[in-house]
Amino acid sequence: MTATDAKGAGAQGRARHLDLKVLGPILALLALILVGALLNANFLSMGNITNVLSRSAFIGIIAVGMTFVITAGGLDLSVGSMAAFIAGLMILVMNGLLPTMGPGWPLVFVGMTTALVAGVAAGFINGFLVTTMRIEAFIVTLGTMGIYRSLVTWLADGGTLSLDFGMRSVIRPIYYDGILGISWPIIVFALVAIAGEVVMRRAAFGRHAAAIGSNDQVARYSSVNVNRVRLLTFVFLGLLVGVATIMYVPRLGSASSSTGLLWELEAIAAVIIGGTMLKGGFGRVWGTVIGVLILSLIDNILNLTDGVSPYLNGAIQGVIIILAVILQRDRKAGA
Amino acid sequence: MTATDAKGAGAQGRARHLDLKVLGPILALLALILVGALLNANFLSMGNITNVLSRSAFIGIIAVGMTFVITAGGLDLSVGSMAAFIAGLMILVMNGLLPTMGPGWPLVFVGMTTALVAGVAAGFINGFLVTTMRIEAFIVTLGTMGIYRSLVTWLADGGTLSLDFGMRSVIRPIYYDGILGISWPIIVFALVAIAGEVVMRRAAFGRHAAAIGSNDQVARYSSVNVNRVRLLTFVFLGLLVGVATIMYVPRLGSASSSTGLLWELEAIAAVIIGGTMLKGGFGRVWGTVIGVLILSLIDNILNLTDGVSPYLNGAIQGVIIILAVILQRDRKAGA
Amino acid sequence: MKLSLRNIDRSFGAVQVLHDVTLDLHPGEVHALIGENGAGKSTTMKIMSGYLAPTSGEVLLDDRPVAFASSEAAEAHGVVLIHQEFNLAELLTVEQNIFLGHELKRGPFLDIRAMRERTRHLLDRLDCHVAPDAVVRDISNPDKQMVEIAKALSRDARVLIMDEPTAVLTEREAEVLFSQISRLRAEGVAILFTSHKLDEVKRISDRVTVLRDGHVVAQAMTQAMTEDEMATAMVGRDVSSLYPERAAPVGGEIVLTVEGLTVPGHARDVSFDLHRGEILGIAGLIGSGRTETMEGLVGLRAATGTVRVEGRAIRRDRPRAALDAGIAYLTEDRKERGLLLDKSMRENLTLQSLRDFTRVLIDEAAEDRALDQAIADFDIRAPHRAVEVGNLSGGNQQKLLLAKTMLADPQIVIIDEPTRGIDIGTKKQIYEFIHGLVARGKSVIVISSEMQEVIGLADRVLVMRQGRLAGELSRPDINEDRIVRLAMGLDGVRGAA
Amino acid sequence: QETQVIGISIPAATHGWAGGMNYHAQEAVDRLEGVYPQLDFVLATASDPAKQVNDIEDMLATRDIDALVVLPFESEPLTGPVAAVADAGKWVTVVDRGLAQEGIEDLYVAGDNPGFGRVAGEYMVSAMPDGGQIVALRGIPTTIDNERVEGFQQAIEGSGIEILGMEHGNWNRDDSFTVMQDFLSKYPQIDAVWASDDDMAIGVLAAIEAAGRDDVQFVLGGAGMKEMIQRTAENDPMVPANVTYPPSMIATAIELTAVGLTSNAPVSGEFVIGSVLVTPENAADYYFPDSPF
Ligand SMILES: Nc1ncnc2c1ncn2[C@@H]1O[C@H](COP(=O)(O)OP(=O)(O)OP(=O)(O)O)[C@@H](O)[C@H]1O
Ligand SMILES: Nc1ncnc2c1ncn2[C@@H]1O[C@H](COP(=O)(O)OP(=O)(O)OP(=O)(O)O)[C@@H](O)[C@H]1O
Ligand SMILES: O[C@@H]1[C@H](O)[C@H](O)CO[C@H]1O
Ligand SMILES: [Mg+2]
Ligand SMILES: [Mg+2]
Repeated sequence: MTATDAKGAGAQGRARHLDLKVLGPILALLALILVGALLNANFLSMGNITNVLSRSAFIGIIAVGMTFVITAGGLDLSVGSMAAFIAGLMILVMNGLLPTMGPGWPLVFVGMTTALVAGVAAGFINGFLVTTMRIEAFIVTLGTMGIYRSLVTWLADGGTLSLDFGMRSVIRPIYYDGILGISWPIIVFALVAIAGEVVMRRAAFGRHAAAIGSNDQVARYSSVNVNRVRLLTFVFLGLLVGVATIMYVPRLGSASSSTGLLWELEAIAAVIIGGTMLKGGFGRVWGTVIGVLILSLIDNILNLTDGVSPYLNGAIQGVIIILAVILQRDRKAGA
Repeated sequence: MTATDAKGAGAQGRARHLDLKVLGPILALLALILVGALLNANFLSMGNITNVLSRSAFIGIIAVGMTFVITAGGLDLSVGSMAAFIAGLMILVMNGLLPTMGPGWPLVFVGMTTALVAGVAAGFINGFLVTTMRIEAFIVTLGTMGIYRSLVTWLADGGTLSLDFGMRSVIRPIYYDGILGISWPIIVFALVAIAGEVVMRRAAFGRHAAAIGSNDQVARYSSVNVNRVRLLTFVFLGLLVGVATIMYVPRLGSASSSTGLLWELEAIAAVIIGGTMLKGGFGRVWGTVIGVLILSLIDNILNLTDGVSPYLNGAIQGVIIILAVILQRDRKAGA
Repeated sequence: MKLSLRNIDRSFGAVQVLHDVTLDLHPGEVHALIGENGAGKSTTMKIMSGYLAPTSGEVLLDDRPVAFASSEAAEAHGVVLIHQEFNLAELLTVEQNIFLGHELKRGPFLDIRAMRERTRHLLDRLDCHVAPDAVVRDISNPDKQMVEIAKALSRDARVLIMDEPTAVLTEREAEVLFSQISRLRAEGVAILFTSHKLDEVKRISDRVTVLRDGHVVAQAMTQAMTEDEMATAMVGRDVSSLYPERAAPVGGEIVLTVEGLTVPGHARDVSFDLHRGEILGIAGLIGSGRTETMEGLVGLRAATGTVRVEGRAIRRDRPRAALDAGIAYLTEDRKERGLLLDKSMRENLTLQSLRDFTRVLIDEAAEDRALDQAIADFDIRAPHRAVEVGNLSGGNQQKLLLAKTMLADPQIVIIDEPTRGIDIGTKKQIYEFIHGLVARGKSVIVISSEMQEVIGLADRVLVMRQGRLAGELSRPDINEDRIVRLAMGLDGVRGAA
Repeated sequence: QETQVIGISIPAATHGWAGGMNYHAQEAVDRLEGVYPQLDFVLATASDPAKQVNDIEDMLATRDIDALVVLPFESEPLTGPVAAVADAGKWVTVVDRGLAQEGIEDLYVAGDNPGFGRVAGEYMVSAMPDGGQIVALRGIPTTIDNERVEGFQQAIEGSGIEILGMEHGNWNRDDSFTVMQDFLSKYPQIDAVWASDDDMAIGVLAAIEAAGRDDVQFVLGGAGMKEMIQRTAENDPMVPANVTYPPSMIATAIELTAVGLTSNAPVSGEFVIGSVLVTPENAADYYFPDSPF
């Protein structure tokens, strides 16, 4: 076979190869939507769709950041408790300044800034420990997960930190309102996802992250500043946790030690269901978005139906997650 | 230079390199023991030592199995809920047969067999999905984690499954008694750890697991049955979860949906603190044992000390975990 | 731009691998660095290009001392190294790899179209036809090498250093590379390369430096040295007759029968026999399916057809089946499929035959004895016994891989590219070793892209073309012309496809 | 007559008491479906407050509920979303933990957490008139736990009872076993234990028994798990009393809501299920052998 005819075969093989990997998560999502529509007439109602999309936004925004961290060969278990901690901090700061600043947008703005700065700082700490101190990301973020969870419990004195009621009505629209009938969380999630997709595919940063995940030695030899890129993936993730928290606080107006519980697992699962490789080297932001939607829909659909013992919800979720990934796995024989 | 004159130099170079990696976890453990002894006079009492070691046994036995799974490039998030499920099953089987078999060692034996068989089966399912079905271990075991947790809740009808009181006094000695003043959990943990260490270093299985984690292609080209070895790591882990459950049930005679919560994270953390590489290719069972002891001691010391808000326990744990790993990280420059 | 080394020493731990190396690269000149496996060639090149720091001595750029802090720093000065082992991110595409760290941008975004075009242009220059968006993991080794070269070319090197660039290339592809080297030389680039193929050295270099055990033992204009003189300078003794004489005749007994072997996508309907004591050569162009056929034969790839060893059909669905039947396969890809680079020599050596070292537990003393034996038999040169195999020189890795395969004591050995990256002295040892095997009644299949190797070794040659057997040649007919004609489809001896 | 839908949103069965509460909710649904053919029930369990809010949103958007029975995971985060249900004109019944704003719900079936702590404290004082040294185990860090502990501390103030140490046993048997083992190592003399929950009491009792310590005179749990009530009834000296916090309050709430929807009986208002001290004398009244808790 000459070089030329080999090329044809190669390209073809690749296209066929891509199909399944690309279609897999989409098919899983469509199957879920079909099941939902069959089970309940209201499933496709505007109200339900808005609900599902809005509440997906927290995990969704975080999962976009997680996609970069994982693509670059990292992992972050701390995002859930980081969100809780940032939410607590944001509430404390707003409550603290309420007497002086009064309820209103300036104070909201201060709260937002607090969340973003805290997110960046927390991401920086994770990234610093992983890169400069060269500690396994799993351990670093397992450690910080415990630390943030513990700090928020301590800030709340074991109970709940709640935003002053005067402030709640001011901040509520951030979650519940929107433009053209589309709520802010959906808009922000969409913007973050689009920006993430563009950065992953069309910016040097995305490429560098993938290169580092694929082979950090090669990346280093190709003049990629490996530590900086890796650190930045954690910082961006922290920033996005801050953004997600800004959406979260208006929704519930409080934070406690159970805020953001297990978000890390959900975000990581969404990333992997979406086709990003857990060991790094290849990431797909749009896939992550589909993964997030799949996970939210599973919950939503379980709420649409009777007849299953609620004790078994977790089992059904587990089965669907595994099935969704079976759908997209590589069909090639082990060879 | 010739191979021969290189010999001496090599041994030397290696020893120096090993030092930090080997001493790291040991130093961390010694530091903790010192702190404990200084903080509380009872820390080194026989009673306290027995307590800490006995209750380390569950996680410890599981972590030994986890060491093999991780060494071969896998991961198992399901062990905690698997333990809960197996404990529930074991109790149901023993309660069910009590009227026919009566309380006594034959029934205990049936219970033990149930636990071991269920463990092997559960491990096999994980391993099968990871190897034959080629699904990412993280996803498979995230799925089965939800499934087992859900199943035990369902078996217990949301509540607690309790071993019949008649049986409890028969089975109690498995946790509380022992020989020569050493309790059974400690003895079993020690035996499992020694066997694990020997298998890891001196049996073909351990070598093969490390080879697969290092580069599974190379292992395959070296006639290693990659799927079988990988599957077996999961099966052994399942078996050890069964063993751990056999120790666990006699302690309180019950199982519920909160049994084994977060054991997976603790086991994985112990493995990594012990120096096994999360990405596979190198595993160290004795390190895992030290990791388990470090984690148990942190809890113990926090309980024995005053002055720290208990809300902050998680934060202190997190800091110590990170510090323990800093101690043993590779000093070599990143390059 | 002139790049020089002055009195360079370099040690790894207690082991010194370079002693007082001095060397000048002149603009517009091709300089060859040759030496035995482990002589220190790669180490020298890494020091010149900022990947390693010397223990002592100086690197000079246009006679001014420079201390490259890193490869980036060297690259910023126009000094580019193409590594001996591939240095590509396997999961990225060809284009992404070529521009990694130097992406072209339009505003904040990548100019993907421009990068794709330039990639195609660079690869066209190298007569390489992989698609820019092909994932590197999926392309062939020779294509990977071409991508590495394209990547180096894209960096506008003033000093281009190439560590065994032709080891995985066929002669035709090597020719393409040489024409590029000539072009660069004409543009005033200073070039350093290594090769164990001394005919290449003779043909394209202007100047040679010979390293032995980390010392420069000869430095001369190329035309002043013959290939034999180079070999002698490298090895320290005469290595004229590379291929040994056939000692014993080929036996009549058939030990291996292959019938209708088909490897989907790679090979169709391959049938042949192998005799006891025979060396069977398999020739063909790269991509003709030789590797895949043999991988199918031993069960490493899904395949159909029957394979009989001494009349008994072997299963191919279990990893050990072929080995248990007495067939061992030595892969051409030592880095990805052959060796565990982060493990020691001992663990690598016994990985395939661990069973023979195990009763209940592994007998580590026996393993150590086996390693001693392998080091002696294959002349493996390692800085120390516990070295990570990834830190062995390329050639010594190859020797270890051979030793590992032989440890299983197979009756039939299939060796894919046996001497890739092996120095000329060791090559001879390996050929002698292969002859020793057949003399002891074993049978050997040798796949090689080096025509001379097939011709020099084989009793019989099968030529593959486009996944099928294109023909078979026996002793008096084995020559370059016949092989090439079959491989290119110009002859139809046995009705090729 | 048109079918009406009652949505029930409760925390998942993550520990003994919650498991009992889940059981009673299920059981009430099964029973009432037979009694009221015109009623449909939708039951959802949540593992955290955010998930509970999702469940409530889903009930409103897709299940057309006419009434909501909610046992809030936490008061604060659920206040807004439950208020939204009330604003949509639905009947709202709140159980156990109140909402952070008053006047949202139509019916409040309340557990009394400060009272729970107070009753426990008063019992301690009466059982140890001369004072003594105790250790206390706390639940999962939550407002409920804070209220109980405060109630307890106020009740023992000035009584000569000293709390040597307090740690979180998280309403979990295993955690409490560990904590109690370490308390026993740390304090040579412990007169009694306030375990504050029967799951925790079980862990504590096991630790004491294993240590063979006879200085601990008794362990006071709480919430009325059937095994513990039975031991009290049988005059077990280590389990002389209990404080109720019946998980069946959810069933009461569901039933009252069903009555409210289907009849004109006045069921709105507040319905406090006080915490009662259980002693061997009245234990039989609080023993429900069929409950899982
Ligand atoms: N990082 C390292 N650590 C220890 N030893 C090393 C390291 N790198 C190289 N060496 C040793 O230095 C010596 C010289 O190796 P080098 O790779 O330069 O040889 P080479 O001439 O390129 O050989 P080949 O022809 O086989 O590629 C070898 O003995 C090798 O094992
Ligand atoms: N269609 C193709 N697309 C991509 N890669 C291919 C294709 N066909 C073959 N290859 C790769 O090209 C390389 C060489 O092909 P193959 O093994 O079939 O030929 P060979 O005769 O053994 O050549 P070599 O001497 O390089 O081993 C292999 O690594 C193979 O995976
Ligand atoms: O949820 C809590 C706990 O389960 C405790 O055990 C009893 O009170 C409930 O409100
Ligand atoms: Mg080299
Ligand atoms: Mg080949």
